[in-house]
Amino acid sequence: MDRKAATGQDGGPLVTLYDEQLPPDNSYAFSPEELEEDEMILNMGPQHPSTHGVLRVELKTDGEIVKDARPHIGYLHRNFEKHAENIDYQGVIPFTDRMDYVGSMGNSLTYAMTVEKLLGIGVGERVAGIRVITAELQRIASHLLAMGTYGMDIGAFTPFLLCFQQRERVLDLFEWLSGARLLYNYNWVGGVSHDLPDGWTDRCTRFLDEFVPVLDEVDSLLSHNRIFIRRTADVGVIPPPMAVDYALSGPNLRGSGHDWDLRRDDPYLGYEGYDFDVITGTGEHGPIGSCWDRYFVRVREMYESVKIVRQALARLPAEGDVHENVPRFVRPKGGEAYLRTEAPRGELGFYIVAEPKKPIPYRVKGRSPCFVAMGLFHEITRGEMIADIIAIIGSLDIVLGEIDR
Amino acid sequence: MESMAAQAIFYVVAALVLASALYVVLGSNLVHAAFALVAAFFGVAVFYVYLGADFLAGAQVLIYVGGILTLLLFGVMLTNRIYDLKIRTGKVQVLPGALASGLVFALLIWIIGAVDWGAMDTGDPGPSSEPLGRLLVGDYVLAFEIASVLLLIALMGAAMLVRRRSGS
Amino acid sequence: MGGLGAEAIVERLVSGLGLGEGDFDTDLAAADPWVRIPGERLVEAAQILKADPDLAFDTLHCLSGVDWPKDDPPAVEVVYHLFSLAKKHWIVLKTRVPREGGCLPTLENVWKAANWHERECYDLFGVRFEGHSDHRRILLPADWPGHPLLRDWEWPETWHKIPVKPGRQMTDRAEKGQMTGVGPFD
Amino acid sequence: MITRFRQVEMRLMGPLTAIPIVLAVAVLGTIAALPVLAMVISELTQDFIPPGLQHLVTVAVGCAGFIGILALNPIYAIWLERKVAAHVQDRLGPMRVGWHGLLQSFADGIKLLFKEDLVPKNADPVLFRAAPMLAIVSAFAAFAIVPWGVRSDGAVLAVADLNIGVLYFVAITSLGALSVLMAGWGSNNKYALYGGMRAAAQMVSYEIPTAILVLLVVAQVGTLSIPEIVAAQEGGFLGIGDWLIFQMFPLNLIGFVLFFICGLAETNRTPFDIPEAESELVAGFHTEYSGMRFAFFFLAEYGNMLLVSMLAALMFLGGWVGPFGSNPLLLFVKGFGLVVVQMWLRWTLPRLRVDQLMAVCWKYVIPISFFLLLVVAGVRGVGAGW
Amino acid sequence: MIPLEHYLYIAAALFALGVFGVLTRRNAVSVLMSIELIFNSANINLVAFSRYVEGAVGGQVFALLVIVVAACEAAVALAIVMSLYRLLKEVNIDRASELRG
Repeated sequence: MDRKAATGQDGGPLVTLYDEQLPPDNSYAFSPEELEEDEMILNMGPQHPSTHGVLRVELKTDGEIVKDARPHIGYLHRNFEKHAENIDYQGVIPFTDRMDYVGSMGNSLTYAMTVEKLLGIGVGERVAGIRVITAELQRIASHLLAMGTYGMDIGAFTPFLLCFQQRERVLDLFEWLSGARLLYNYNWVGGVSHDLPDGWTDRCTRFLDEFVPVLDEVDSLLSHNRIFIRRTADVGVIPPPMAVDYALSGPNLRGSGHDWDLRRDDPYLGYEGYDFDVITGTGEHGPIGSCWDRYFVRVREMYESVKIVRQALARLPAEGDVHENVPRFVRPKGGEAYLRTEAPRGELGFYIVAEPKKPIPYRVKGRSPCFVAMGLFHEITRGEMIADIIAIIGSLDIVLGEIDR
Repeated sequence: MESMAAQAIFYVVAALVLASALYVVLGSNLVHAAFALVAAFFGVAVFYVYLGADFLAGAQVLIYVGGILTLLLFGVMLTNRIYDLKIRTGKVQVLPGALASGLVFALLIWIIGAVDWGAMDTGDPGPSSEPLGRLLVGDYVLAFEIASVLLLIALMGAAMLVRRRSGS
Repeated sequence: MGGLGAEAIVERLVSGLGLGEGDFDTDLAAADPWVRIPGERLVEAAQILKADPDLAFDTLHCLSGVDWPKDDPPAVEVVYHLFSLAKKHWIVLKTRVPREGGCLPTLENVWKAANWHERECYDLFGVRFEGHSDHRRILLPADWPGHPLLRDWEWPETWHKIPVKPGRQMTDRAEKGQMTGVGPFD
Repeated sequence: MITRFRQVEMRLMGPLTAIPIVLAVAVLGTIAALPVLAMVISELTQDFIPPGLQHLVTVAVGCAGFIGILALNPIYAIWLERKVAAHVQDRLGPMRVGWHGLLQSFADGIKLLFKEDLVPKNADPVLFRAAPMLAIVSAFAAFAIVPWGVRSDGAVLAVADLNIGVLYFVAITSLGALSVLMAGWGSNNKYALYGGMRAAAQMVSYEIPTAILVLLVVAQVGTLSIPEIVAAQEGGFLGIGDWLIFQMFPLNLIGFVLFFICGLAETNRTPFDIPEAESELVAGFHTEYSGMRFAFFFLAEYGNMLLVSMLAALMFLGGWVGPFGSNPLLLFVKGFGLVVVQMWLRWTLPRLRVDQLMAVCWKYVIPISFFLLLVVAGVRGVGAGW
Repeated sequence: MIPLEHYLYIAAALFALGVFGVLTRRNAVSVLMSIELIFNSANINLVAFSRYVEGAVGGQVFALLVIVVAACEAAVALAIVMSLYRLLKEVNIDRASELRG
C-alpha cells in the first residue's frame, strides 16, 4: 500500500490501510427507515468530549428531545478475563488495575481479597489499616474526579480544576507509596507491596486538614448553584425500585434513597470498627434519585472518607510486616469464591474459579458496577433533552475501562 | 445632491439586488436562495437609506433579515430530511411563467415610462423617525392597531397550526 | 449479615420447584453455597426466589459463565449470584448448558439487570438466551469470529485485514518495511 | 492560601491577581488611547482642514482607530480571559511567552494563521466559507455607530453618527444569528447544525428584550441617537448622578442588568453558551472550523463582547461622562470593566439548558422589560402633562 | 440625484421576478420567498413615491405596515408549510390541494 492512501491524504480514513470493504455497520440499534418525520439519529461518541471515555451513545432525537438512547460499549474491550486465564494469580493484579483506572486501588484490593478468600488466609492489622487508608483516599480521588468532571459536563469549568488540584495531591501520596500515579499494583495477595514510608502519615494528615476547606469551597460553588440545581434536579430520575431491579450499587444506589453500604452492612477489613455515616439521597431538590442526588451523595461521601482515614491513621499499628502473609506460591486447593467490596463506583466483585494445585486461575470474572449502571441508561434517558444525556452519563460516574474490561 | 460615488454605489446595489432576486427565483439550492434573499433585502434597505427613510431601513434589516429570513431558513431546514445538505428544488411551467411575468414587466415598464409622476426634489428630508412616530399614533392609529392585532392573531394561528397533536 | 441460611434457602427453593434428589446439586459447605438446577426450570426458580417473601432475592448481582470443555457432557456453566437487599442473604444459582448450541431462558423479565449480563455471556461464551429482547453482541464487533472465553477458542490472524493476533504484528510489519504508525515520521 | 478565600469572588482580589490586573489596565489603556489620540489629532487638525473635509477626516480617523481596536481587542481580550480564568481557578495562566504571557495570544494567532485550512469534503463550500466572514462583518459593522466622545466644537467622534443609532445596533446584531446558522448548516455536521439552530433561536429570542430595553432608554431620553443619549446623562452629583442607571431607581438598574443578560445571550457567553456547549455539542456551530476561519469566529465573539459592553456603558453608565469630566478613556474603562464581568461570570457559572434559556427569555426577561417600559413610559407621559 | 423612475424600474423588475418565482416554483418555501420579493418591490414604490411625490413620510407608514403584514404572512405560511410537510413528507405546492377535507 502506498504512503498516500495509507495516511489518508486522499481524503479517505486511515482504515483504508487495512480494508477497503468494511462490512456494513450493523452496530446501529435504530435504522433510518423506521424514523418518524422529524427524527434523526445522532451518534454521540466514541470520540466526544463528555462521554467519559470511549462510550458511544446512539440517540434518536426529535429536535432537542431524545426519544430513545442506546449505549454502545466495547471500544476499550481487551478481555482481561481471557488474559487472566493465562497468568498466575499475582500477575492478574496489574490487569485489574486497568479496569477502573481512576480508582485502581479498589480493584486490586477486591481481587487480592478474593484470592485470599480462596486461599483461606487473612491479613495483619497493619495491612488492613493501610488498605483502608488507601481505599478511602482512592475513594476521595475518584469522587473528586466525578465531582469535577460533572461540573464540567454541566458547563462549569472552575470546579474541575479545583478538584483536580486536590486529586493530584492524593496521587502524590500514592506515588510516594507505590511509585506510580495511576496504576499502582499495590495490593498484593496477602499484603501490600510496600510499607508506608516514613512521614507518609504526617503528610496524609496534612492533606486531610487542607482538603476539607477546599471541598467546602467547591461544594458551595457548585452544589447549591441555582443553575446547577435546575440542570440536574429533575433529570435522570432513578426510582428506588428501578435501582434495585437493575442491581445498582454504591453511590448510584444510595442516591436513590437506599440505605445500603457494604462497609457498614457487610464489613470487611475491620470497617465495623470505624465511625462513619452512610450517605443517602434525600431528594432535597426534586424527586429522589435524580442526578443531583447521586452527585451530592458523592460529595458528602468524601467527608465520610476523610473521617475514616483519620480514624485509620490514628489506630494504625506502628509495627508490622506487610509481607508477612504473602504466600510464596499461590496454589488454591480448588473451588470458587465470590467477593465484593465497596469500590468508589459501587460494589465491585470478583468471581474466581480455581483448579486444584494450579498456579493460574481457571476463570476470573469481574463484576463491574459501571457495566451494571450503564444497563439502565436507556430507561432514564427516554424523553430527556440532549444536554440531559450528558448530565445523566456524568451522574452515573462511569469509567469505560471498567465497563469494557 | 448625492455625489457621483454615491450614485455609482446605488447602481451597484441595484444590480446586486436584481442578481440576488434572480438567484432566488432561478437557483436550485434552496438554502443558497434563502441567503441570496438576505442580500436582496439588504439592498432594499440601502434603497431606503437613499430615499431618506432611515428608520424604515433599520426596520427592514431588523424584521426581514433578523426575523423573517431566520424563520424562512428554519422552514427550509425543517421541511427537508435534515441531513441531506443539498436541498434541490425544481421548476414547472417555466415558459408560461416567463411569458406571464415578462408581460407584467413590460406593462409596468410601459406605464412607468408613459406616466408623468410629477416627481419633485423635496430636498433632504431629515430624520424620519419622529414624523413617522407621530403619524403612526396619530392619523394612522387605526391601521397601527389593526396591524398589531393582526400580528397577534397570526402568531397564535401559526402556533396552533404547528402544534403537535397528541397521538399523531 | 442477617437473613436465612443457605440451607434454608436451598430447601425452600427445591421444595418450591418440586425437584427430586437427583435433579439438583448443591454444596452448602463451600465458601459461597451454591445450588445447581436444570436449565429448563430456571425461570420458575428465579420467580420463586424473587417472589417468596422470606427469600426476596431482589437483585441479580452478577452473572458469569464458566466453560467446562473436559466435563462429560461438555458444558458452559452459567452462575447467577443472587442477593437480597431486603433480607441481606446470598445464594449462588448455577445451571449448565451444552457448549454447542446451548440455550437458556432469559431472566430479563424477572431481574432487568439480566439484560446486559446475558448479552455479555452470549458475546463471550455463545450461550443463547431465549426470549431476550435485544440479543446482540455487546462488547465485541458484530462479526467477530467465535466466542473468546471458550477455552478452545483460537485467535484469528486478522479481522478485516487488521492484524489482531497478539504479539508480533508490529515487528512483522516493521520487518516487511510497512508503516507501523509509530514515531514522528511514520 | 487558598483556604483563606472562601468565595471565588474574593479570589479575584487575591494578591497574585494584582499583577495581571495592573497589566490589563495598562494594555487596555493603550488600546483605549487610540481614540484619544484620534481625538487629539482631529482637534489639532481642526483649524487646517476645510470644513467640507472635516467629516471625512473624522470618519477616516474613526475607522483607523476602531480597526486598530478591533484587531487588538481580541488578542488582549483572550489573554485577559485566560488570566481571569486562571486566577478564578487558582492557577497562573499563560506565563511563558512574553512577560506574564503577554505575547501568548500573538503566538496563538500566528499558529492559527499557519494551520491547515480545512473544508470538509461534504460541506457546502460557499456557505462554509462565507459564514465566518459574515460573522466578523456583522461584529465590526456594528461598531460603526459606537461614538467615543464629543469634540470641543460639538462634533461627534464616531465612524457614523446616525440619528437612528440604537436601532442600527439592534438591526445589525441580528446578522450574527444568520452567520451562525450559515456555519451550522454549511458544515454538514449534525452537531454544527444543532449549534446553529440553537444559536438562531436564542439570538432571535433575545433580540426582543434587547429592543425593548433599548426602547426603555429611548423613552426616557427621547432620542435614538447615541451621542444625545450620552449628552442627556451629563451632570448631576459628582458627575455620575445623572447616569441613567441611577435614575428612577431601581427601574433603570433592573433594565441595565437585563440588558447585560441579553448581551451575554447574544454573544453566546456562559451561562448562555448553549450554541457551542462543548460538553454536549462538541463545539457547536464551529465544530468543523479550523485555522483562520475559526479565528474569525473568535474575533467576532470578542468583538461582540466589547460591543454589547460599550453599548451598555453608553446607554446606562453615561458613556464618556464621568466624575472627571468627559473623557473617551472613561468609556473604554467602563466597557472593558463589563467585559471582565462577562469573563468572571463565564468561569463561575454552569450552563443553562436550552429550554431553560428560552424560559428565562420568555417568562422573565421579556415580561419584566415590558413592565419597565410601561412604567417608564407612564411616568414620562404624566411628567409631560399628558 | 437618482430619478424616481429608476426606483420604479427596479421595483418593477423585482415584482416581475417575484411573479415568475410564484408561478414556476414547486417548493412552497420558494414560493414564499418570491412573495417576499413582491412585497419588497411594493415597498420600494411606496417609499419612493412618499419621498418624491408626497414629500412627507405617509408612504413610509404604509411600508412599515407592509413589513408587519409580511412578518405575519411568513409566520402563518410557514406554519401551513410545516403542516403540509407533516402530512405529505414533502412541500410540493401542487399537492397542497390534498389538504382539503
